[in-house]
Amino acid sequence: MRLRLQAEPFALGAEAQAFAEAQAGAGAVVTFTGLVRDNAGQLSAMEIEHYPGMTEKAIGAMMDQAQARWALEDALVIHRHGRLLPGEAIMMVATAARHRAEAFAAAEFLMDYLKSRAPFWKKEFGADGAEWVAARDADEAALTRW
Amino acid sequence: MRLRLQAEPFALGAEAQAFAEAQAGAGAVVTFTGLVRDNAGQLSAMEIEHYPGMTEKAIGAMMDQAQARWALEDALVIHRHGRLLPGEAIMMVATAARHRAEAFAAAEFLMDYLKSRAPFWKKEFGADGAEWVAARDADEAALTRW
Amino acid sequence: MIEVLYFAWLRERIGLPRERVETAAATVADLVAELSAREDRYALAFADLASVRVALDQELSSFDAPLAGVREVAFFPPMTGG
Amino acid sequence: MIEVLYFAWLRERIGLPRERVETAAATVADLVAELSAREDRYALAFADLASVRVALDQELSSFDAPLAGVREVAFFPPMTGG
Repeated sequence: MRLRLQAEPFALGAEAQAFAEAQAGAGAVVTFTGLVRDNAGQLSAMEIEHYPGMTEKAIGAMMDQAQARWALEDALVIHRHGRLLPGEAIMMVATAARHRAEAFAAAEFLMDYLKSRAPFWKKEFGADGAEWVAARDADEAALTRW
Repeated sequence: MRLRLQAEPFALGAEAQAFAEAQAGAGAVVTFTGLVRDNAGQLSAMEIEHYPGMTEKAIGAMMDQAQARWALEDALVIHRHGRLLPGEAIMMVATAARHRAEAFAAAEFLMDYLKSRAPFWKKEFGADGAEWVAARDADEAALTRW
Repeated sequence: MIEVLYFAWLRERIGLPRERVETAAATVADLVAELSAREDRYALAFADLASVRVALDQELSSFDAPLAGVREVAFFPPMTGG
Repeated sequence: MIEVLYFAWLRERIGLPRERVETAAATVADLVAELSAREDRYALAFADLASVRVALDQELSSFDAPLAGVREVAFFPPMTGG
């Protein structure tokens, strides 16, 4: 169970490989990676603001909950802040469990909570200026299933 | 949309990295990797038999269905056959979509169908001899949700 | 003449990965009955049909399916991929 | 004395990332009313409370929550991480 908040880019491949190699009892590893979409070339950069202190507390609590609920072997969350370029990875979640249903459910749960309950805010920079990304109703609604 | 059946080991990290880098419009990449569990040191090897010809047809049909149903940007399935050692990756699925719900659903759909409808059979070799892995009722039941 | 394939423990019990079978069987079930009548190893392999799956020309099918026009029949246990 | 933090467009509209506020406000809503009465930029930032979230000592909370004992109040828009 590890959480990393960082301004630096990360390589999802290297992270996923190291995560899987650290598993002994797990038969199933799920990763989710969020990428900066280039929106057909309209986006020049994204900036992510966060709330240091609360971010760690909120994500740590989500991870503890996921671990207990799905008997995870392991979980990893990496989330960037600061300036990102199109195509770069914004964040990733990895989960490991004995069977696939648990690994998938825990990864989706962590994503749903990260989207709407971890204190991050995205701003997109494009040809028409900068704009804060609006929360999607679908993201808030996704929480009701857990 | 690519399918690879191979006897050789593969590195999930390198595959996941290449898959994500090939995406332009996708904001969400999900990977699932199945690992050979060592069952507390009881397992010495696994052998996977498959049905050449039917395997490609069956998985190709599943991928077409997933692509259409969730408007996937891309999908990849890699599945090994032959002899595997504990800790090695058996197979992986990667999906890319604009949003996470589609990428997750398509990956879970592909996994559920691969488990019970793609012609692979696993045999486990351990201290007590060799045994064919029995199909789990939970895997068959998982298909009813799609 | 039909090509018959066996996989996993069906292959092991019957002792063959595939064979060509001269048959006039109308359905898969008829073919299974014919094979089972041949030798004990077939009867043993097909003793519990609830644990046997069949594919006709590489498509999953059922035991009551007709064999007319079919070139390849495969018998195997429930699949355990993924 | 309470530490008040602002994030994203609330930070931009108010023009500050944080400030120390001397207040006797009983609840978050009282504090919002006090700040809004100060200057237009606060009133503008808090004009639509449906798009504002609040955390008390780094835990999500609500506008009717009491401020007694609270050291840090943060105001921000709905979160958009992940």
